[in-house]
Amino acid sequence: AKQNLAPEQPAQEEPLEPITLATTTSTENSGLLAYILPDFEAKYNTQVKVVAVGTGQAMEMGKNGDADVLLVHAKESELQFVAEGYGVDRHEVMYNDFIIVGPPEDPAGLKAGAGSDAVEALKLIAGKQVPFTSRGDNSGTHQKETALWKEAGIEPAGDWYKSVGKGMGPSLTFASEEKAYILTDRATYLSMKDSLDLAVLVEGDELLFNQYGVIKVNPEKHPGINKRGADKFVEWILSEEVQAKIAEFGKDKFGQSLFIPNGK
Amino acid sequence: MDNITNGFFGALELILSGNREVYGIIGLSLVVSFVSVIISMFFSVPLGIVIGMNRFPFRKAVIMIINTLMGLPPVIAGLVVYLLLSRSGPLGYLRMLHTPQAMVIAQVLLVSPIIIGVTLAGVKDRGNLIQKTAFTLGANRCQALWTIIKECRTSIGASLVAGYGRAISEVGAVMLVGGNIKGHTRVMTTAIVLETNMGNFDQAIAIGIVLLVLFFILNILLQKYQGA
Amino acid sequence: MDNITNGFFGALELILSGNREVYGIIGLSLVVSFVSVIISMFFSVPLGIVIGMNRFPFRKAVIMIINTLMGLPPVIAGLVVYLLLSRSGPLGYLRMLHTPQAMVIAQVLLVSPIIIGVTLAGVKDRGNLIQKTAFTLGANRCQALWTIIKECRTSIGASLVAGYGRAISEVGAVMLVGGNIKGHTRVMTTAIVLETNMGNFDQAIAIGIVLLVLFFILNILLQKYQGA
Amino acid sequence: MKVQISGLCKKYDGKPVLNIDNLTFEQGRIHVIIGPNGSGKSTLVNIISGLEKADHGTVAYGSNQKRFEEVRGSITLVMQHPYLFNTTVFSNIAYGLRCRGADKKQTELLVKEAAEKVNLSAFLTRKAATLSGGEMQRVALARALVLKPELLLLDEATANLDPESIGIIERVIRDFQTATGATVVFITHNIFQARRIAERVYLMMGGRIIEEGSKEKTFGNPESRITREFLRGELIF
Amino acid sequence: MKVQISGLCKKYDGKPVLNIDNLTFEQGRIHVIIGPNGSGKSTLVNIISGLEKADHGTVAYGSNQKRFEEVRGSITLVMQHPYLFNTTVFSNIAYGLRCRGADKKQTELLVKEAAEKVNLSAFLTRKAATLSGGEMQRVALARALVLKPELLLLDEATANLDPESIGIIERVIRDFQTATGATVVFITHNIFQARRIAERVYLMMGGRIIEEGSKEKTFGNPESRITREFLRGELIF
Ligand SMILES: Nc1ncnc2c1ncn2[C@@H]1O[C@H](COP(=O)(O)OP(=O)(O)OP(=O)(O)O)[C@@H](O)[C@H]1O
Ligand SMILES: Nc1ncnc2c1ncn2[C@@H]1O[C@H](COP(=O)(O)OP(=O)(O)OP(=O)(O)O)[C@@H](O)[C@H]1O
Ligand SMILES: [Mg+2]
Ligand SMILES: [Mg+2]
Repeated sequence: AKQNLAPEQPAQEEPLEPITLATTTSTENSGLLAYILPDFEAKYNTQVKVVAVGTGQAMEMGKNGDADVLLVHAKESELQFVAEGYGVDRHEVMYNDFIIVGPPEDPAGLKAGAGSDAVEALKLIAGKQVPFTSRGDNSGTHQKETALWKEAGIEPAGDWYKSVGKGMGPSLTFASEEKAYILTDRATYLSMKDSLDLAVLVEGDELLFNQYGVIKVNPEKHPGINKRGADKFVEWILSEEVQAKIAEFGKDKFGQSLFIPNGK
Repeated sequence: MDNITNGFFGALELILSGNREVYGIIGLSLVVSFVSVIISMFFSVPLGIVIGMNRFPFRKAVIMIINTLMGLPPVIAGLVVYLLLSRSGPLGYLRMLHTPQAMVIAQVLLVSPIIIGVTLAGVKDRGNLIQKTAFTLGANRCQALWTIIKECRTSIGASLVAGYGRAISEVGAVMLVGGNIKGHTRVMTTAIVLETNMGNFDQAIAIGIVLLVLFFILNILLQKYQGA
Repeated sequence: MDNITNGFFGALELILSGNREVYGIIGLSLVVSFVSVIISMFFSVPLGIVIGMNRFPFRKAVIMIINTLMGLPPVIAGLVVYLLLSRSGPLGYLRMLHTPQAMVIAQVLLVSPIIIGVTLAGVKDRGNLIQKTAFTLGANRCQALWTIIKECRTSIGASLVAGYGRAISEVGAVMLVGGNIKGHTRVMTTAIVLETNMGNFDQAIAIGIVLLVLFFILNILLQKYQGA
Repeated sequence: MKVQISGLCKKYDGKPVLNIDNLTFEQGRIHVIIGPNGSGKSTLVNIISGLEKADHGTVAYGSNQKRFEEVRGSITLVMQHPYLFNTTVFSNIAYGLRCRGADKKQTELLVKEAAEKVNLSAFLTRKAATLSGGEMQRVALARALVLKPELLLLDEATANLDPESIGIIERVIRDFQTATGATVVFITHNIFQARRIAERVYLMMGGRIIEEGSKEKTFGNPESRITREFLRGELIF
Repeated sequence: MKVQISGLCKKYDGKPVLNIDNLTFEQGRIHVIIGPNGSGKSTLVNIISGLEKADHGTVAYGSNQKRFEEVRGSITLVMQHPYLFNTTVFSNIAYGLRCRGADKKQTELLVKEAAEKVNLSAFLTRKAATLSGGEMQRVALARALVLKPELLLLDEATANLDPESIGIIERVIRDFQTATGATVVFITHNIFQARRIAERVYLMMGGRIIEEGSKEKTFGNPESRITREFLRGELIF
């Protein structure tokens, strides 16, 4: 019946079984997936079931075989995931950057004191003990934050350091309400900007690079994994056409792209 | 507080939107909760009556376990069902994860203790007298059970309302086993969470209001039916 | 299913850990829910009895609103309290957001409809007879109320258990208004969600088991007290 | 306590079930109300004891015409189908005393005394729900009597008692009345009982008092034909 | 239906409340049980009607000694404190017929007939909870009689009725018994009533049957001293 619906579409390929994509909330919440996926679904006459969860849960779903493809951003964990044999064929897809945002008044004086130096910024925050919000959920963003603190030689602790254990969006809301600094990915920040009272204070440090990767779940670990679908998906998302589309995303609304494609 | 006012307008907009996705989400919410409560009802109400009225060994312990399960966190219920239905789980071959069916299973787990527990308390004091009366008039077991249900309909109705209230409002279980997949397993509560996470409080409240209004209408229907 | 087995060991480990953070989370969970139910109890039980027993204009409408509020999604309850207490909200000057107090307020909102609704159904049929009897023996209004509570303790107990069950298991409200701040407002359910999001299913289940075990113990205590 | 009723009217669904122009229960007497099922006897005592509200009319209590609220503590009703609290017999009998804040020792004393009077001494620690029908009825009586009310309303309070118990209870009520000077209103279907304990007799029918008078007159030489017929029907038994 | 009881024993908390070696209710008679409160009358009929379980002993039903399960449909008990379903009078009376799957028309016919017999025709659409005490008792009677049981157990079923209604009900029961040949067991505290309707009389005390015989013998020339005393106490009234 499905084939009858669009039988004479030119780019029509053989239909695919539905694919389950486990991803972090930033890709879905920013609207990227809603922007690019219809193209894939039409092309292969299939459905991509997007399960947007925490990075850890996404990995766990991959391990359990409950997803066919992962689109996440936590390089260390991703490499380990592949090394342990749960995933195959990791590719980088795109990147954006992390930024440090905070109260527009900038009580720790990051703008003046740190410029674009993220580590310096954290030192300033810790030095003045101004409130800082940490996602504290072992996500890609949290892993990056931990790395930065390490770089700064500080073990953050105390009342000013609030580990809230939730996703990027709620953490941003929390930081805004508490007038606290926070490390965030640019995409989520931009998409929520209007409801937040937070300004971008530190950006452009090369340490703040945020790489997204796509991994196929190892089809040999569990029966029933949609290997063909995963192959096609990775092939598709790395195609020039789609990469170009990713580059376009957000320009109209935010005046800049939210993700910069670097698929390879 | 603007958000709340906006929420009201938002709710109106949603309902009048004619948007198929919105209607799909609303419909799925209602159906999943409704089916869960109906399925649970068929065993939970009789079970509540039987446990409430009869003495048997370890009765108190059984009641306390039921009471305890009223405190089962939805996420845990979801997690257990997830682990069962996951590809790597014992029922993985059913391929039921991330389907409305899976959501129903998790919700049945969640609402049954409430329906059993409240029913049980409602029939404990009066059930025996009603049963005896039914028996003296020649009712068989089934008929006596049905009579008890009718006579205690206030309490049993409350148990169903409380159960339905929990089912339609919880998010942890449906989120985990359903996956909150757009157009497929997204329901009102998962949508509320999504909107809240994105900072769209107006929209979250709007969906919440729609949910409550629908539940209110459902309650009116139930009340009508109870009266009859 | 390994996760579930591991969860059991994990639960044991947690309880025996001697870890102050773990105990803090458990303690806060118990206290917040307990305080919420106690506060709600003081007005919800009498309110349930009064609504259940008396005829007054719009009574049916009131009951249906209460029933409807049983379906209030925790996130929405949380959101409303959040908007009230947020810096830009009307009560922002209290600086109560992200404190245990705020969590209590949200939970009171959440459990009261359940306590009122189940109490109401439980006293509807018998309350008047008990009240009349009390009055003929010279009880004043307060004493009659207390007598009704004692006579209908099964149903009222069930309402409290259901209320406490909801309070201790819900996560949407406490997450929003509490903020899930480590060492400050993190409770068992928010910890469960966090562990789940991080993919630590074992740990999530372990906390869930601890929660259920504690609630079980609480039920035993309540039962003891009810019997007395 | 004297009770003066005037213009009392009660309807259910538009159907009048009580319609009493003037009725006075004098202080310190035993008044017996007889009459067929559904004639409004229970409705009348329920209104006097404040459990139901009349549609019209007033009930004034005591010689200085007090309102119900002022005397509620001195009135006790034993209902036609008494509800026993789901506790022990002792607690049931002690209930009213506890409400009045009586101290523990005195309560115990009074409860034991009352239980003895109605032959329930052996039952004090029993759960009320396990009693036989007649035993339950005696608990209901005891917990009313223990309060020493100034107005005691009894609605078929001996219907399930055995003959010996009936005799005992009647004596208890008479003794109680003589000792305290209370006013007693006693509803019964048992004309023999009415003959034994009444000072004044009232015949109700269709919500009205259709005959009222001393025992001697009502039973010996009733005014109305209806009363004669009602009593005739009775005496067959 | 004949009822044969042997070695029946029931204890509560170690205290025996029923202890009957041999007792037979012959088919097609009206048996009246009298006895003081707490003597075990209700316990006995509850066991016969399957509502309670005996600790020891057996009850055999019918001439070929059937077990309870085989005859449950032919036995009906009117309890001492009947529970009326929270519906209309009609539905209450129709209850048993509906359970037996009687068709609608016939049910309506039988219910109306039964209601007329107990003088409740005008009450059929009323909610049972709004009835007076005596009216309730008549509903309980009607819903039992409408089933035309082979064994009809009545536990103080006329205690709250007015004299005229008592007369009517007694006639109804007698007529029913003659028409169907049913066995009737009737508990009452009213000796006059026992005299009127009994064919055989049983006096229970302390859980035992202490006198058993035809009406004439028991009332005219009782065997035991206790019976004489019990009846004497009665006749004062
Ligand atoms: N809520 C009600 N709706 C309609 N009718 C009612 C209601 N309550 C009582 N009645 C009717 O009012 C009449 C008087 O009732 P009441 O209980 O006073 O009678 P009674 O004299 O005590 O009778 P009995 O001897 O049977 O106890 C009865 O016919 C009863 O059916
Ligand atoms: N659950 C119980 N526990 C203890 N004693 C009980 C229990 N149930 C009944 N009894 C006792 O058994 C005895 C017999 O009760 P039963 O109801 O058979 O008496 P009865 O002859 O019907 O009395 P009445 O004339 O008052 O109705 C009573 O003394 C009662 O207190
Ligand atoms: Mg009456
Ligand atoms: Mg009895």
